[in-house]
Amino acid sequence: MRTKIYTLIFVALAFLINTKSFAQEVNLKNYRVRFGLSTTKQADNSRKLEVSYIASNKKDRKDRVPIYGADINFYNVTEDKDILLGTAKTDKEGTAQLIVPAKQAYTANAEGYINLKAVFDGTDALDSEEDELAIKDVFLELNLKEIDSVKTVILNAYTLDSLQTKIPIDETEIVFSIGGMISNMPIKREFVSDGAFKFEFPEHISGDKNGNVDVFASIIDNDNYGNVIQKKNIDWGINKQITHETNKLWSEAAPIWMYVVLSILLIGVWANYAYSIKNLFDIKKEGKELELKSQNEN
Amino acid sequence: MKASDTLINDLAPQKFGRKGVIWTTALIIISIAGIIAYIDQVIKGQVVTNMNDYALWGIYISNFVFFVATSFVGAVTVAVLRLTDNAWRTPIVRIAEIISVACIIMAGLTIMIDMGRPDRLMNLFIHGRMQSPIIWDVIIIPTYIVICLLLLYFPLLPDLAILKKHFSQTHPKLSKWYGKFSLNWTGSDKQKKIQLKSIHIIAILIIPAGFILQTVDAWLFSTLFRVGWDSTNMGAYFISGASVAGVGALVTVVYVIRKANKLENYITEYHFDKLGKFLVLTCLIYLYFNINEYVIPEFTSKKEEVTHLNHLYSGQYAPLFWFVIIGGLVIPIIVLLFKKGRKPLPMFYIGLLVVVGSWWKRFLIVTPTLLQPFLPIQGVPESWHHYFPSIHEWVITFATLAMALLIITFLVRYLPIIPIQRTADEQEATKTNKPLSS
Amino acid sequence: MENNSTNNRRYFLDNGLKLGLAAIIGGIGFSKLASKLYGKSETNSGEKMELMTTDGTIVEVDASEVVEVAHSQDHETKYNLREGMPNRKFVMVIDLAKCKNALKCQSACNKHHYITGEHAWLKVYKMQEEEDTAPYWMPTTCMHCDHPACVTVCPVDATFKRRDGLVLIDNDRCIGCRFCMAACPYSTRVFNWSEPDYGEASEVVLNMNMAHEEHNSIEFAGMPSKIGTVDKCDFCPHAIKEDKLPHCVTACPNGVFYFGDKYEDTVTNGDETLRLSKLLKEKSGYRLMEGLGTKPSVYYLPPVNRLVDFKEGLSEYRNYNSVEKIDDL
Amino acid sequence: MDVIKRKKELVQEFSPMLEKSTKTSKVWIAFLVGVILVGLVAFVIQVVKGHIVTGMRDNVVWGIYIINFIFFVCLSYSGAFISGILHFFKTPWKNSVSRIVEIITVLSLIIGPIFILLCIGRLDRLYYLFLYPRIQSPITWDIIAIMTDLLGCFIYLYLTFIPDFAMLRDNSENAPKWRQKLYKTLAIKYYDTPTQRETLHKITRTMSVMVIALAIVAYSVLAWIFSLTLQPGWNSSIFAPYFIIAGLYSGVSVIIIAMYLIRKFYHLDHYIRKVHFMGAGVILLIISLLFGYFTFSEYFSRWFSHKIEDVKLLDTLFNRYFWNFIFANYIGVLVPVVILFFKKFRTIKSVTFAAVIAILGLYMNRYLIVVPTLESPYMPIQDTRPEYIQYTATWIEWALSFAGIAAFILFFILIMKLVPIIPMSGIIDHEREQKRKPHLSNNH
Amino acid sequence: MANKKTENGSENRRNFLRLGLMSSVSAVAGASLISNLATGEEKKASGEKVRVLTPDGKMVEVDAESINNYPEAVITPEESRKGIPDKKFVMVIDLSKCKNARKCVEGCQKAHKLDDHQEFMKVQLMQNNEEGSPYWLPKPCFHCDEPPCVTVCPTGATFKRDDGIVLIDNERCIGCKFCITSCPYSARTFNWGHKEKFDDKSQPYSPETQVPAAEGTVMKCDFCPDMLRQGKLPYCASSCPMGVIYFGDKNEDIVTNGTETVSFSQLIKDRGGYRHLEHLGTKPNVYYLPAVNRQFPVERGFDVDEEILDRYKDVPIVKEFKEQGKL
Repeated sequence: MRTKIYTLIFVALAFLINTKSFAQEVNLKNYRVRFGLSTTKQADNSRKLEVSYIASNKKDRKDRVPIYGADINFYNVTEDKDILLGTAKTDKEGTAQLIVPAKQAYTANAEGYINLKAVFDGTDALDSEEDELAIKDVFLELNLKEIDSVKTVILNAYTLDSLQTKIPIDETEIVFSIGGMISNMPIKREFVSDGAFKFEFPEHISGDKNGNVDVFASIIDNDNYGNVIQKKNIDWGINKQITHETNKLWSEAAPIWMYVVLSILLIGVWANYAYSIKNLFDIKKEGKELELKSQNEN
Repeated sequence: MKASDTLINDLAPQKFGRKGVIWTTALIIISIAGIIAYIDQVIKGQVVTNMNDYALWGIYISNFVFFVATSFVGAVTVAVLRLTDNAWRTPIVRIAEIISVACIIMAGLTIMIDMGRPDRLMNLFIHGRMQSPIIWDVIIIPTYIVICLLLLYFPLLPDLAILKKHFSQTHPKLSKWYGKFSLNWTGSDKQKKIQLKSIHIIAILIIPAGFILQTVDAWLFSTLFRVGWDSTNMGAYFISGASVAGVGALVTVVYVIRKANKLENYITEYHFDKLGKFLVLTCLIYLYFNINEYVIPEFTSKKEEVTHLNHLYSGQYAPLFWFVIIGGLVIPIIVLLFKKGRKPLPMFYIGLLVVVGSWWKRFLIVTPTLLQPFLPIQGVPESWHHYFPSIHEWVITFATLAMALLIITFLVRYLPIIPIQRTADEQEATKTNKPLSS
Repeated sequence: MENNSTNNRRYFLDNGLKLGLAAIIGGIGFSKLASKLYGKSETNSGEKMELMTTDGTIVEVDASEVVEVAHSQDHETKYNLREGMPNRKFVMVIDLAKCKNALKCQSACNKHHYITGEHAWLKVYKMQEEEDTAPYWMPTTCMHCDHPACVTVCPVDATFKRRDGLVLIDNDRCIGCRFCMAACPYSTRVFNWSEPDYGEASEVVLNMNMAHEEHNSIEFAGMPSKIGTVDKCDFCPHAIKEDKLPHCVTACPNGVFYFGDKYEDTVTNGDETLRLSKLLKEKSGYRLMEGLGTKPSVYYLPPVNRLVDFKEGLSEYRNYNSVEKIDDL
Repeated sequence: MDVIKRKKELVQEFSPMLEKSTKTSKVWIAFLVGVILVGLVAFVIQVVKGHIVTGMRDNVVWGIYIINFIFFVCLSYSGAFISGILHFFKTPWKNSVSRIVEIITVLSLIIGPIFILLCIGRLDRLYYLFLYPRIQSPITWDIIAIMTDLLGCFIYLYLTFIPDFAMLRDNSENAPKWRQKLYKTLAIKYYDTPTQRETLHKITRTMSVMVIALAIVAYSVLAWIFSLTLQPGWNSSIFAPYFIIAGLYSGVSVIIIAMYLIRKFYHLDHYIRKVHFMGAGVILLIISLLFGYFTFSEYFSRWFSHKIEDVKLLDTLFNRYFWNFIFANYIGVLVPVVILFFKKFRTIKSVTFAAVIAILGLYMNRYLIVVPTLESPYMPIQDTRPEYIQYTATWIEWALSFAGIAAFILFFILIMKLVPIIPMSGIIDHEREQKRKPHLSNNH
Repeated sequence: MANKKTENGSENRRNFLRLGLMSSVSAVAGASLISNLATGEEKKASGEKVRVLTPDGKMVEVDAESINNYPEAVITPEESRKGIPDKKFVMVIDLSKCKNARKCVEGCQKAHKLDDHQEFMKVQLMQNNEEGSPYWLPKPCFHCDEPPCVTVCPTGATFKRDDGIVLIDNERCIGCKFCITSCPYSARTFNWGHKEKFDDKSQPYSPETQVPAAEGTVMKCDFCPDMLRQGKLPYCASSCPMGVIYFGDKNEDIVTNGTETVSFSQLIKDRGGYRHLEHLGTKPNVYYLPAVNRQFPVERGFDVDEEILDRYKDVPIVKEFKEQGKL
């Protein structure tokens, strides 16, 4: 039902937009186009490919126009051919995102780098754009353990070579953070060498109502690895009792005493009214009888 | 003439019986004990009390406020009843006046007990500062004492003259004193006119004086910042509270005197009925003020107010608080609303309950607030978090109460407790069916 | 504390007072003499001490004699004790970020004012406005309000406000009604419930009495304390007059207290001297219970980016510590 | 029978008042209707354009509508209070004033709440008050109190009218048909039999007690609307008793003015006598003293303890509202006190004058309670638009206010056309009493 | 290095990425956005326009709503009365960073379609006492835990949700204005007259957006629950260039101003956080960090419209500045 209505609205609006929106002739020479590819390996091992496609005015730095609705093709570049991973359109912020599932196999080059490429084919007005990225596939192993009753965060980070042997990564900044609703809170930043790092989990970290916390380990915008995120959920937070107050002056239900006082007052008063009115009817009744009597007498 | 003879015989002061003597002696003993305790306090300092830097005012001040409140009965009954010309007041007014005198005198004395340096009393007059509410108190209390005394004295004149005559044979010495105090009262029209005019003026004066007295007393508290005191309501609150305390005390004393002096013919159940209605009215008004005083801060729930009120409602003062509200106000109201409750004996108990409730009410006004300062109580002995009066304080307080009773007893012993002249006039008037002019 | 700061601390007012006090006291030398005297007399007596006389020779005299000399040169009449020092307005700034409840201020204050009994004049509160805000230590002195509620209600003018900002008590006039205590929202006043117990330390009492004779008792608040009268922090006018800082300021190891003159716009904690207005502006100074309209002369700097952790103070924190008797000082 | 004859006499005496309309009264009624029409126009404008046409803005969100509301409602409560007391204590001179008081009570209780409706932004959603009631809100209490009180006052007023209706029914053979019919219905077959009289008397008495109690509760609830907020000038535990006294002050004053006007225009010198004015004068004196006391307490303690918010409020009062303050709290109290205190000054005219001053002063006092407080909130008002900083009522608000007053007077006149302003049954009762206890007569 | 960097300041992008990565929820929300766009469903119009460049090289202004879609459309009134489960929102305002840039006010006004003068967020110039330093105080609604406004509402039009947010349902408000008088923080405004935008019903009304407003009802800051449901910061917080406003969940104990994310309790502790007018017992959910070691002199804040400047003319320090010629 709802979707129907929305479609209706949409149709109506599409019409409106068509009439209202107007095309503006712009000299694209004044604009420098920025086309950038980035990638993030997410906690479920899927990989997010993201292109940001924005035109910015050469003179007025504040004038940035995102390119909307451009088709971007994402490829895995191998020595012989480019394997198409998928296509996405840019949104109103000029970004196109493609989530490549975890099971996708990439072809890496001899050094273990995966070459990724995003391509915009170009139109009459816009030139074609292309951006390439070479990253290594990193595996972050995040372990949360209590060692001698000390809550410890253990991280192992490695890449795999062609023989599937683990090669620990070196001198890479890894950020550990706690999951938050709006944004994650960093608790540790460390340059990891030899692919392993462990530290004591800080005290006084609040969790959700069951005390569960999301612990994140991430590599951010690394030249070799791109972005990598790993997360684990554990009940190391402070178990908070979330109570909701009821029967306060401001809550929906009033304090009990208020109901009691009000009812007593009202019942008392209205009972008296009823009593008075009842008596009025008694008076009327008597008067009627009197009238009847006098009529009879007459 | 015969009627007036019995009247005089009935109403003239009489010697105490054995009970009276025991009563007086007991009061004297308690008073002396109190004086001894006080001397000890002066020597050792107020360290003998349980007051401390937080509970810096204790039952001395509560007691003072109680006395001031009770003394208000003079203003209330005397002036209001006199000015509205209520017929039933005659046998009651003088007792009320006596209570007023006794209480206001004792109020003046008790406040000195609370002074850390009673030896510097004169500083109040040498260095007095008009800005301070205490100076207002210092001014108004003596004024009120004088007005109360005058209000007691002026209507006494004809009675004193009668007594002079009455005792001229049996107790010539006493008669001489009565004569001196009666100021050669002959009952001439000119004298009567002067007397009536004076009474009228004093009766009008005592109303504002009483109001100011209570208000100033209230301002001792409400001009300060403290939570629970800093309330615009305080003046009216104290006035209504004072009426309750005063009328309660009046009921009690009237009952005792009626019993002791066998005045059943003069103070009848009719009077008790009226007094009961009066008391219930004052109680209702006071209850109303109480509701306002507590509900509004409860509802707006400012931070400090909430802590303070929680102390009263459910904290350490809860039993006392509910006793004062329920025992001192609600129960009297319920009992007195019924005709049966306005019979002398139940009235006596209710009066007593009201007086006790009023006394503790003053305690609740003073102490919990002091123990709830803005900055937390820290770094002081554990005992400073609470306050309960020491033996010294109790003995001295009881002594002041005993002294007040002693003054009443003394006045009852030597003064006609029911105005003789006026009663006679009234009896005359009802006989001839003529309205009586005040 | 560091020696090099002693001078600084003692003569913090030098610059400001040059015209005023130098003339009053009659030369810096004498002020030195007086201050030294004072410094000595509280710790020991009957001891010989070196002094420089006005003609420049050094003599060794008994301490008690010196007091006599000082007494003969009474300089306290040079300003009206109830009016205050001319053209001054004393203020204190307390930096809550620095306080760790070392309580040195309190003990120094107790010592110099011969405070006995249960309630010290200077208190350090453990404060926490509400559950979610941080706890902190808050030293409180008398606030020396510009709208002093205590002074308003005093019936005999025993407590009074001077033009230099100080609120003092004349304990020869106080009648002990304790109205001022009830009026003070900062609970800063104490009452002498009994005769102050100075113990066996007759020397102390002797010194105190001498000091009392030397100075007007108003200036030496509570010296000696009198039964049945009210005492409170007095900003140490006896010290200020001699170019010294109040005792709490000098005693504090963390420099929590800044003291100074508002007209001069400088405050110092002994180590550093700062512009008052700038300090308040930068550190967002505030006053306690501003809403009451008492206009205190004591400013607080919020406990921001604290030097010492709150917890460190907990070791010193007792629910109750009786003020040490004079004997123990 | 004697009584029946007397009844006839009385009806004859009062019937010209009911039936005849003089030219002046017609002009007067036309004028009042005109004022009400202007008010209606203003109302329509306000409904169409929204509250933007009033002088109220985000800081002063309550203006003279609320003040009128308090004023009328307080007037009504005090009417209820006074008439309850008159009945309950069987006051001797209740006859002359009780009906005036009762009419004032009901009328002002009808007109008062209209003003609160004017102040409500979404009149169309008024029924939400019953759809989603929250009994924690003082406004809900107030609605309950006003409705209960309104019904109670109606019943009570009706009870006191019944015997008169009966009398009019029995003795208005010459009156137009509709009148006869109206009286017949309204008299609900009351024939003044002893049992009927007894029953009526009993319920009137209980209702009078109820009305007193209700008035006090309703007053308090009204005052609590203000004192239960945190605003510096309002959050005061004295407000409820203060409102009671203020209400009585306005009530007694309006009664005096009404007495004066009715006496003048209907030539009722015989019933509304000087002694009534003197009595009312003394009562007004006592109330004005009490009112002065409460006003003083209210402002004095604020001034003495000089809390910052209170000082801000007092500054506003003593600067911007200086003359208003002087008028409201000095002239409005002291002039009546001075006039009424000395016996010499107490004439009918001067008592009425005092009452007029009292009314004006009291209205200003209400204004000073509501507006300056809203103009000095806790957070400073930092705005550049003058109308957001200071409140000035617009012509719309004034037009509606005057329309309210006009409606009050108009309805008063109309009711007086229906029933005699002096309760005839009261006169009969009084005469009956007199016969029984002749000696009491010389008092009144 | 095989990977190629685009020229545009890598720093910028880094930050952007950092934030993106730091946010777990927004990724999901972003995904849903994409899908919405792709299907082209559920589109509504509003007055707001966004300028984009189409692949055929045309600069097009399109309606923001047609390419953007908030999930609040599916928030039922019951849900909007209950709030987001197990959350307790707090705001922390760092007074030492505020320079009266008024971006928070503008952002808020734009999002809630307010008039120029109707401000949910006000920036006030405060000075606690004559000696006290003046400071800029951004003042939203405090969303008190003991809200006096909610207590006095006769119809339950304003209510407190379990997540701490105090909202107004303008479909239930009868406009009695009692809540305005009972609010000690002057946080509420009233729609005095009729405005055209009230008639724009293209977006269904929700108490969570307060759009479209209605004549004769009360409005106030709402902590932008529509944004919170998407895991985004309220508009004031996200539009502040100085990072003055931190926002977050007290149960999580995490607050963020968009660029840094910190522990709420630690922040309050380190920086001496306090609440305004604590003694009134209203228990606000907005905390302030005192203006200690402030980043900008207070004078910087006078760099605004003459008209806005005029608001503060009664503050003593402004008079002083004027005398000194600083203004």
